[in-house]
Parts: sequence; C-alpha cells; structure tokens
Amino acid sequence: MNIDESAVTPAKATKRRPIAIAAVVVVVGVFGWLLYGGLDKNVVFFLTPQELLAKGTSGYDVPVRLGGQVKPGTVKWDDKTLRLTFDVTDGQSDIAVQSSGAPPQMFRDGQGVVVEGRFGRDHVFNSTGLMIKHSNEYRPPKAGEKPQEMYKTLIKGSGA
Amino acid sequence: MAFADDWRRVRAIAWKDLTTERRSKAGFNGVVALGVTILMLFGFALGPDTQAIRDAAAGALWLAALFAAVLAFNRSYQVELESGALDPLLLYPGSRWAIFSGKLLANLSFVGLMLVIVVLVGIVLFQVTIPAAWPALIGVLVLGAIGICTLGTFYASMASRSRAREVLLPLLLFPMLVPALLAAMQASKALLGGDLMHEADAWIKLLIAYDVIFLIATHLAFEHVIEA
Amino acid sequence: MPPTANNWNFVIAAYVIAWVTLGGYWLFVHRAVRQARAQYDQAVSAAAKSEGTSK
Amino acid sequence: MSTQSTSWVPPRAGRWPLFGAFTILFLIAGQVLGLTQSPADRDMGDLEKIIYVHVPAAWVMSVTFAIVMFYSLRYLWKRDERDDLAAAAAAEVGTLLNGLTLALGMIFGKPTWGVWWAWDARLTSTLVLFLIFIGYLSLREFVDDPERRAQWSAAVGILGAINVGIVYMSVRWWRTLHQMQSSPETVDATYVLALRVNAFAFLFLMIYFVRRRYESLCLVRAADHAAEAAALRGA
Repeated sequence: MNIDESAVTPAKATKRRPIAIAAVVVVVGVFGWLLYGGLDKNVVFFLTPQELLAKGTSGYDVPVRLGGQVKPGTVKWDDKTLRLTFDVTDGQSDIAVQSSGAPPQMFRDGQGVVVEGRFGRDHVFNSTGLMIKHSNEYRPPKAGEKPQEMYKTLIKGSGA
Repeated sequence: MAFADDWRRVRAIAWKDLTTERRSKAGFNGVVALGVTILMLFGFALGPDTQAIRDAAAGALWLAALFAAVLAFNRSYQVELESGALDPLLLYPGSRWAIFSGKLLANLSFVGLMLVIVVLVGIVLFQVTIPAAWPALIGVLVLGAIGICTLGTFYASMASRSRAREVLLPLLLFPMLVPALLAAMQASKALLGGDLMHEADAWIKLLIAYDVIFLIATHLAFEHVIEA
Repeated sequence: MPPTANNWNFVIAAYVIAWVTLGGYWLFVHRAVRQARAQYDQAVSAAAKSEGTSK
Repeated sequence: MSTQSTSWVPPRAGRWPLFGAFTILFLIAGQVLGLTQSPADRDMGDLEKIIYVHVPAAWVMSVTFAIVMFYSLRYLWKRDERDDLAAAAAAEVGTLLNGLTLALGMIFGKPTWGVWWAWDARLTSTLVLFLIFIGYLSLREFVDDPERRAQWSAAVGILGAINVGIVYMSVRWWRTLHQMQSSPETVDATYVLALRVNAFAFLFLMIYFVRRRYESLCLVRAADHAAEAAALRGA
C-alpha cells in the first residue's frame, strides 16, 4: 500500500494547487453569472399573457406556451361541439383562449394552466394542448366543501 | 517558460494528429459523407413542406454534425492505441493537460472543417436564406463546436480504451452535451429566423458559460483520466 | 370521463410500480450478496490451500 | 497498473439484516399510513396518495447521488478502492430511485396536469441525470482494469452529481410546469406525518441497499485479490 501511494500521487500536485483553485473560482463565477445574469429568460416553460402581448406582432402565429390563471367567470363549455373557451390572466393582462375537448379534471376557476398553441392576429389564443399547473399546496377540503365541485358542474351532462 | 514548453507540446501533438489525418484522407471524407447523409435523411423525414424543413434546419444541422463528430473523437485516440504511441507520450516530461489541449485543438480543426462543409450543404438542401446577422451565426458555430469537442475529446479518452467504445462514447457524451446542443440549436434557429424575439443573445451567453466551465473542468480532470 | 372514477387506477399503478421495483431490487441485492459471499469463501479457501502446498 | 494490494478485509453482514427487517416494517407502516389515514386533497382527490411514493423517491434520490459525489471525491483524494465501490453501490441505487421518480412522476402527471410528460426544466434535467448515471453504470461494465475503472467513474460520477443541484433548484431558478418544492407550510398537517414517515422509510431502505451492495462488491473484489495472490504464489 505504501509503495503505490507515492507512485499514484503526482509530485507536482502541491505546486499546481494555486492554478487549480483559480480554475475552480472561475468555474463557480461563471456558474453564478449563468444563474443571476438574466440567463433564466430562455429556459422558461411558458410566457405570461403580459409577456406574450409585449412581443407585439412577432408573437402572432408562432408556436408558444401561455401560462396563467383561469380568470374566474370566463369559462364557457359547449358540450355539443366540445368547445372550451376561457381567459388566462396573470393579474395584469388577459388573453382569451379557445380550446377543444374536455379539460383535465383539476380544471376550474382560478386554477393555474399552461396552454400550447398559437396566438392569432384576432387576439384569440388557439390552444392545441391544455395542462394544469397546480401549486405546491396540499390541503384536504374544509368542512362542507366538496372536492372538484366546479368540474362536475362544468362537464355535467356532456357524457364525455 | 514552463508554460512555453507546454504550449510547444500542445502544438506538436495537434500537428502530429492533423498530419496523420491528412495522410489518410479516408477518415475525413467518411465523416463528412456521414454528416451529409444524415442531413439528407432529415430531409426525407421532414417531408415535402419547405417551410417545415427551413424551421427544422438548425436542429438537423447540429444533430448531423454531432453524429459525425462522435466518429472523429474515437478515431483521435484509436490511432495511438493501435500503434502503442500513447504510453511513450505519457512518459515525456511536462504537463498532462498539454496532451489534452493538443488533442482538442486537432479535433477542433477536424470537426470545424467538417462543420463548414456540412453547413454549406445544409444551406443548399434545406433552402435556408442566409440572415443579415451571419457573423453571429459563425460565432455560434464556433462556440458550439468548442463545446462538443471539449467533452467529446475528454470522454473519448476513456471510451476509446474500454470495450464497446462505440456504445459508451455517445452514452456518456450526449446527456452531458444537452445544454450546449440546446443552446446552439436555439441560437442558430433564432438567428436563421432573423432573431425577431431577441432570444439569441441569452442562448449565446449560455454557450459561452458552458464552454468556459467545461474547458476548465476537463483540463483539470484529464490528469486523473489519462494516467490510469 | 367522470372526473374521479379513474383516479384509483393511477394510484394503484403508482404503488404497484413502486413496490415491484423496490421488492425486485431487494431480491437482487440479497442474491448478489449471497453469490459474492460464496465466491469469496471459495477464493480464500483455494488460496489457503495453494499456500499450504507451496510451503 | 493494478498492483493495489488487499490490505482490507471485506465488510461483514453484522447486524445489517436486522436493520433491513426493521426498514421493511417501517416502510409497510408508512405506506399503510399514507394509503389509509390521509384524506383526499380538495383539488386532486385521491391522487394525493401518490406523493407518498413519488416525493420520497425523489428526495432520497438526491441524497443517494450526494453519497456518490462524496465517495468519488474521497476516492480521488485517498485512492482507497473501497471508496470507489461505495460510490458504485450508491450510483446503482440512485439510478434505480431516479427511474422510479420519473415513472411515478409520469403516472402522477397524467391525471393532475393532463400530460404524461412536459419538456420543462425540472422534468428534462431529471431525465438527463438518469441518462448520465446509466452512462456511469455502463462505463463500469465496460472497463475491466479496476484502477482505471475507479478513476474514470469517479470523474464521471462527480460531473454527473453536479446535476443534482440543478435538478433540485430548477423549479426555483426557472419557470416550470412542475410546482415548487413543498414545505410543511404548504402541506396540510394531516399529510405531513405520513410524508415524513415514508421519507425516512425510503431513506433507511436506500442506506440498507447501498450497504448491502457495497458489501457484495467488496466481496467480489476481495475474491479477485485472493485469486490473484494465489496465482502469484503458485507461479
């Protein structure tokens, strides 16, 4: 054991230590720059309504994801045509979304959603996919409250 | 002056590798042919929609370049392993990282040249209109090539000395390359489309950061990898 | 589809996958230990024998 | 180059089987607690029960890869073969938990989010981590020289384990479909107890798995050493 110890450890290791430390500092520095230098902009999974509207004409007719809350009171479900319309809001701006098919079961007023599709020139977002973005809260229903009441009233009688 | 010695070693190793490649042009021609073939296959896969092909051009170009480059990385050590030249190389006095730098430089020239040809063919095949910001696009190509070659040269030094190197190199390399490839593809795509949404900047920054981090990390780690 | 009817299917699928994976690995680990122990004992006794003959 | 001598004796089973039996009982208690004692969530109903397997698997996966990091660094520092074997054992268990996290997450995602998979930063980085460690395990499989294998896998293991930090922080750094980490403030007290019990049960199970795998890897290496020594002496 004591024979290979000296053979395995390079003799120059101590001499090169300052270089190694400098290198580690640079790596950590670059990593910090990555995180706090505004690079997070391009890794976002979705845009908020305000960000999408801010893009102006370049935001039209390109595939994007839009995320926000379902604005309470705007949900309309047509069980004949299976057409679903609602507004997505981030508190500042709203965008009307048109979707088809029954939504996921957690869909309700005020729920976080992400829709995939294209924002049309008529200022209606044509959705080809609807996802729920739920919070990190897990709570049982309060006394008298029934889970998923909203969904049942929304989809009732659709037979879907 | 010790640094000057190392630098001379870097150039000597790079020059030696490139000379070997120049003498046997078959390797280079084969790699370029593979890159062009993959581009053509992407063309078939995407179908007759010209606009769809244009949109997918950036992604297809980088993937074709990546698959072709992987062949080059294994080759760069294979020559030495077959002739038994790696052990005497390690016995020379001087820093081990110089070997890595030399190999990296050689691979970079090799892959860079391949990339130029593949991109030119890709521009024709995919009917890409060259954007006004073409110098930035060349910058993205250079940065992307550095990212791919740095990790490729590093992992090939292990994979080429294992059994099943053809499987092992992509298996180790591709997951680690995800950030670099994603950034290179997105930046190229944005620039080819005229960069209307001003996305390219952030992706180029990510590429620079990736290159710096892994250039340093691989140089530090190479010593542990090559001595075994 | 009625909203809650299929939920138990997902829950059951998740628990079955978790239990089968962990249980399967449990069996694998114990078999590996048993085999390694046998291999080691055999190697050690063989080494002891060869030491006895060479002396 | 593999001239390392065996100055070490392979570890014994000791009281670890007892620990294993205790872990199993603890895990069963935790799973029963989660399945029977937690009320349905107000939004996701009974689906909430999946968190008692998905979340512990994800948490303990991070701990396991931290162990890989620790022993890989220690190997490069001390050059003790056993550290390499410990890192290998942890990497195997970590990859298993990583795969489990992904599979259970997909089952959780379909009914709650509406999709099996989404290319957001959390899910993608978890998949990349999984693939990196598949590569790590393949590397060990394909390299025969033990010392070479140890040094290379230490390098790959350290580079790979850095990704754990990225996976963990991805939901804070970037806007993702996956929600942020839950904490006792965001999770009702009726769920917290079952979640904690299951998290510790998974942690104990992981420790047990890693220890027993380490034991078997050490035994195999020690058997090789003994055979080598016998061959040298016989020659």
